[in-house]
Amino acid sequence: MAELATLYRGLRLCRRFEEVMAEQYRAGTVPGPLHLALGQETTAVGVCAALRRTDVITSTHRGHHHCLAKGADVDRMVAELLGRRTGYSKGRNGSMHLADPDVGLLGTNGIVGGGLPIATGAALGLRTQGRSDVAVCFFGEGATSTGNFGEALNVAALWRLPVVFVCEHNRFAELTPSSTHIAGDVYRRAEAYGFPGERVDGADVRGVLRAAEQAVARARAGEGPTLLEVMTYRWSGHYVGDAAAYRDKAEAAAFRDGDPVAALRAELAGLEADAIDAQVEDLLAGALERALAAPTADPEDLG
Amino acid sequence: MAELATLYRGLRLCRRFEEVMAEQYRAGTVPGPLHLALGQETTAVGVCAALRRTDVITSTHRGHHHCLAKGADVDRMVAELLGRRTGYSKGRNGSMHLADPDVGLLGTNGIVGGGLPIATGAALGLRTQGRSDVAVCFFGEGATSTGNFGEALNVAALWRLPVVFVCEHNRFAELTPSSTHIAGDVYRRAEAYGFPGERVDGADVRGVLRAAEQAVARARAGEGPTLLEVMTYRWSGHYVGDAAAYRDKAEAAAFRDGDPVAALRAELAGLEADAIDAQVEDLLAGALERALAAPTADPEDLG
Amino acid sequence: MSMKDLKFWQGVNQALYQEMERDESVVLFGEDVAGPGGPYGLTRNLHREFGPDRVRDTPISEATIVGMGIGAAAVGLRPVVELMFFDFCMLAMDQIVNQAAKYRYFTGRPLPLTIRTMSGSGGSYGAQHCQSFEAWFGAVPGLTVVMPSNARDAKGLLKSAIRSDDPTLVIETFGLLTARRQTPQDPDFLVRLGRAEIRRSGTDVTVVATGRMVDRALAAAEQAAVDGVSAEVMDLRTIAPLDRATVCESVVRTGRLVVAQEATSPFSVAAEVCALVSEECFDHLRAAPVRITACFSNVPTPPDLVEARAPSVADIYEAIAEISRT
Amino acid sequence: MSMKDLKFWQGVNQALYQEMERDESVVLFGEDVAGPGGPYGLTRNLHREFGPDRVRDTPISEATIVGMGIGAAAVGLRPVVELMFFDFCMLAMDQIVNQAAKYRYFTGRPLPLTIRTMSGSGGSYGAQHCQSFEAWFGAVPGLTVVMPSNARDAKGLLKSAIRSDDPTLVIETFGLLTARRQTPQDPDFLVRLGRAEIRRSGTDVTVVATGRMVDRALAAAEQAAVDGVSAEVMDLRTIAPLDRATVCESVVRTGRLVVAQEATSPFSVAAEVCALVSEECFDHLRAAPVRITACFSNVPTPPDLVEARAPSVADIYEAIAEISRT
Ligand SMILES: Cc1ncc(C[n+]2csc(CCOP(=O)(O)OP(=O)(O)O)c2C)c(N)n1
Ligand SMILES: Cc1ncc(C[n+]2csc(CCOP(=O)(O)OP(=O)(O)O)c2C)c(N)n1
Ligand SMILES: [Mg+2]
Ligand SMILES: [Mg+2]
Repeated sequence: MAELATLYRGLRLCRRFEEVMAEQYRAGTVPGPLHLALGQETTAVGVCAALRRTDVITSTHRGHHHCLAKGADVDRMVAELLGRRTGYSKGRNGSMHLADPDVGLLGTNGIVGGGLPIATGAALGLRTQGRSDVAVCFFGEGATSTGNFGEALNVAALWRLPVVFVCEHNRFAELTPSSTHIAGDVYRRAEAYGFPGERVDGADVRGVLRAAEQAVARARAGEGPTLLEVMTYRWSGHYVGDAAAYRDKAEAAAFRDGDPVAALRAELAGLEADAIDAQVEDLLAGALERALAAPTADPEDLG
Repeated sequence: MAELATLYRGLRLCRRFEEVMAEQYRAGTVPGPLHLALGQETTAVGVCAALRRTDVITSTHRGHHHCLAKGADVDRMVAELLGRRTGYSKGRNGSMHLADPDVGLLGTNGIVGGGLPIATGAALGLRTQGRSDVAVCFFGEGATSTGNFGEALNVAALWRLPVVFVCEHNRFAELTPSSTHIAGDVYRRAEAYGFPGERVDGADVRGVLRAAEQAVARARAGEGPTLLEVMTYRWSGHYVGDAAAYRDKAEAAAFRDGDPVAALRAELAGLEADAIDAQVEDLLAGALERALAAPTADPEDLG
Repeated sequence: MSMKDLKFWQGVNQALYQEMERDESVVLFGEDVAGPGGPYGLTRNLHREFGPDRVRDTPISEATIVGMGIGAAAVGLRPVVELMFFDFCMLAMDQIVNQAAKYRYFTGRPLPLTIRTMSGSGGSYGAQHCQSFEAWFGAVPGLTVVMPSNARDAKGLLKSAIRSDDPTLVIETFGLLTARRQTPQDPDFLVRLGRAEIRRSGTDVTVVATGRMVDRALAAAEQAAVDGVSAEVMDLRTIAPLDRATVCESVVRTGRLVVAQEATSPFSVAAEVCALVSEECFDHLRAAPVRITACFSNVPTPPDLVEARAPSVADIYEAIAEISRT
Repeated sequence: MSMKDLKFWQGVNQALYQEMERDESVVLFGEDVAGPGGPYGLTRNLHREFGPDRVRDTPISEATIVGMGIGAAAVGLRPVVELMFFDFCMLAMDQIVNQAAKYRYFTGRPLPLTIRTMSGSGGSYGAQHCQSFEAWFGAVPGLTVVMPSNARDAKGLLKSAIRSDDPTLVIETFGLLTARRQTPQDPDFLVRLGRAEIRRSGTDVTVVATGRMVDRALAAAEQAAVDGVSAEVMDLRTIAPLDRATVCESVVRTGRLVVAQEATSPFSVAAEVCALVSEECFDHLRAAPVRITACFSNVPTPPDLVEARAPSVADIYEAIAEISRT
């Protein structure tokens, strides 16, 4: 199992990356919308800690943490979000269209549920080529009501594909609670297709990692898909700027108090934690400085 | 519970209607394709015996039996299949686009799974208008792999809609067996959405009727949807003209031997059965004669 | 009749309010339209006013949102369903094109279904949230497609769509949500489906515009007037069925056609208008028709790139000036 | 090089066979394509030859069929996926347009994905199985769209599509499956994407045709020749990107344009061709361009109604004769 320090560093990077980008957004330097995963970092970090570089993932509109955890380049991510030519997509596309196939990141996605068939197909492609790599599909609980969800689970089960479906259940889909979107329990949908589904506590990154390791092991062993429903909570609004007046303040506060990142930090020796924090700050500060110095996206690059 | 004679008459009409139309097809008088439900009559007749005229159904590309069981006009059906101007759609559309809203038949459908959201919406509309009527959605097991299936089950469950999902599991989807299409068990998919799903033996029309009555009662009482998986067998090929070489001859023969229509007939007094048979023959002979005498579809009617 | 200066979104909101008040068979459902009042406020207060049975938040199930509208309409309601962005129509194409559009053809019955969606750039949401393929639906027998360019028409066309007995797709434009226009308050004010509007009359060139390009075409026409060029500006308003008569009548008078749209050029509404005019007004044309459109690329995210890609007032002005020289 | 007289479906089958033999990263999946060899035999024997890992029968999940093609292509395969009928593309529009078409734009990487489907009437399958909306996809940046009209091109274009590093939609035509043409057997025979073919040269009028209308246009041209009218017949072959150069070069020579297609007229490929020519060849046009298309209605089921709705040789011949008089 990955070390504590590695997990903490991963969580801290996701957390600070988004806090820093949110500041930038408020400062007016981010041209597109930002959907933050503050409070949900454990899903990305725990799951990706069970993966290797050659495994692939599909992400969502709320995917910075997935990208970072899978090893995307911080400089190019920051630059893309700031609309700079040095970004992953020359600054043309921003947060909802980040991709880095070299690290197995097939892309964030502006279409809810859009990645479900793609991850399933990636799993098929990996297997057909005799690779032992696996595909992980991250999606929100809102995506479980899309047609793609049922289609993908069915095919993945029929063909015993090496794919792990990770539902990041953060209690909201845009401006409405999960109760508007989900009948029954998400994790139980897997049973109906004859493969295991498990609900995991998103407050415990190691629990997420353990569940992911089992699911990934099954996939690599040719035993087929697994559905993980990670219970978490969306700390911020749907996007930066959404005050989220529609949600219960006390509930939100309670979740903030149970901050999984702080909890893990507390387990580390203070000095080590400080060192990691400092390293993360440097990384982000440098990335930000370089991005702000870079040229903005150029109409030349329209494509 | 509907009487034996009524059920038998219904089954006999479906059976003979399709046999007669198949003959017509071979005789070259049917301009479009025909998908027969020979051997599956109990699903339509059993379920529709639990319905009233003001309840609505959606049907499929293989829907003659649904139409007949819901009370569609035999003359207009025969005429439509023969491409005559006296048909339901002026002979323009044929078997895959039969509709008669006056008897609650919203239509057969050329799109697999196309009726799932429509029946769900009909249920919503009926409930919103304070009607105690229900909607029944007929579909084949192949449709359970469409995106519409999961979407419709989820919404129907969330809103506790008065809809009964009837999966007519006839072991084939076009030219491939169900094993190509279904992971797990169809009826168990309902549990995952928190409503009851039941597998029913299609050989026993009264068993189908009983299950339908329960499901319809739940729906009328505002208790929400039910999924019925009726296990049956497609006697003929996918369409008239498909020799169905891909399937096991012995299996097919076994199912034909266990003919549910003959079984029910055997329970009737011979005379009564003969009378019903004769009545059905007259009905079809008359419809056929009138249709063949009617003008064929007119380009004037293109729409 | 009393008028009010409304924003586009307010026109939509008033239309929904008035029609729901007028006819209890009108219901509304879509993602975030009820409690939240719509992601951009277009359905504000309707849930409070008309209650949970008539205004519903749906799960993220676009095909089923439209399909439920079909089923509900088939049994007697007059549903208005919302697909948040045009791009999401792509998840419901089967229900829109294979089912809704053909319902009357198959059954001989009306299908009073209104599908609202929003297209176009202006939101900096990028390539999967800002597409403009309204031409797709114009090609489908059985569908009426409208694309209002201002608050007044947004209100009047939506009200007509809701009262229509056939499926109507109402394409709102993101970039116009806060644009204002004087709008009649009379509950029976309607804008007739199928009619283009001449927003400015002129004699030298006809500028046919849609959605966000209408105001730009008007501004360009004012500039051209300074040079002594008289440009007629027509807002197509209804994409299908196209108001062929009004388009041709104008071009026959002016002899010149410029079409301005936010969509890209190939296989677009502008293509149909140019084709129509070249067929019907050939002998009256003094110059080749011109399409002023977004460049053929995906919609980017940064606003300056979005603007660089879309037609500007200057682009339209230059096209008017250029064509008038010939 | 050796030639064979092949039916359209055989051309498709040969292309698949040859490319799968040539490159083991080519895989095929879709409904009934493996065991059954395709509902109409187009994929016959491929499952037996190349095995279950490379040729798969899928469930009825159109969006996922395309999406799996995207994912598989993204990790190194060269998938060919089949959507049985064009009408069923409507269940996969999001994956085709929002995902596949934009993959290179988002990632900077190739996406060697071929999507095969079948459009057009001829099968008496009615309004949900015979639609022709190829123009929809022509409007989408990032997609290549081809529409072969014969066995030779069906083979050569499909082979080129499979070797292409970008998503390509291959629209086969139901009504042509058994039509024959001499077809090269050389495994490296390709028909280049993006090139129209002049099937018959002429000087008085250019007839641009697609799919099923190409043979009819050729027959009509022969009739016109009897009257002394010399018609050039061009098979567009690729819908997007349109071969603007070949179209315009021809029309500049002939001064007259007739476009014949099986699709209906509004917002169609014919609209784009007419618009293009009216913009680019205006000074050379001697007569108004003409669209010969199916009448604007749903596709019926009875063959005689299907034929009554679609353009006939006579319709095209009359258009040629008529336009040549002006
Ligand atoms: C197909 C589609 N429908 C609607 C939307 C608009 N939308 C964007 S995010 C979102 C909510 C998604 O909720 P969830 O899947 O739980 O993800 P989360 O935002 O919570 O991470 C919606 C409806 C979309 N992007 N795509
Ligand atoms: C969306 C869609 N995909 C594919 C088809 C082609 N098709 C027609 S029937 C059929 C099989 C349907 O199987 P099932 O749902 O079991 O119904 P059955 O034919 O057995 O009654 C298929 C794939 C279609 N009509 N619609
Ligand atoms: Mg969520
Ligand atoms: Mg079946």
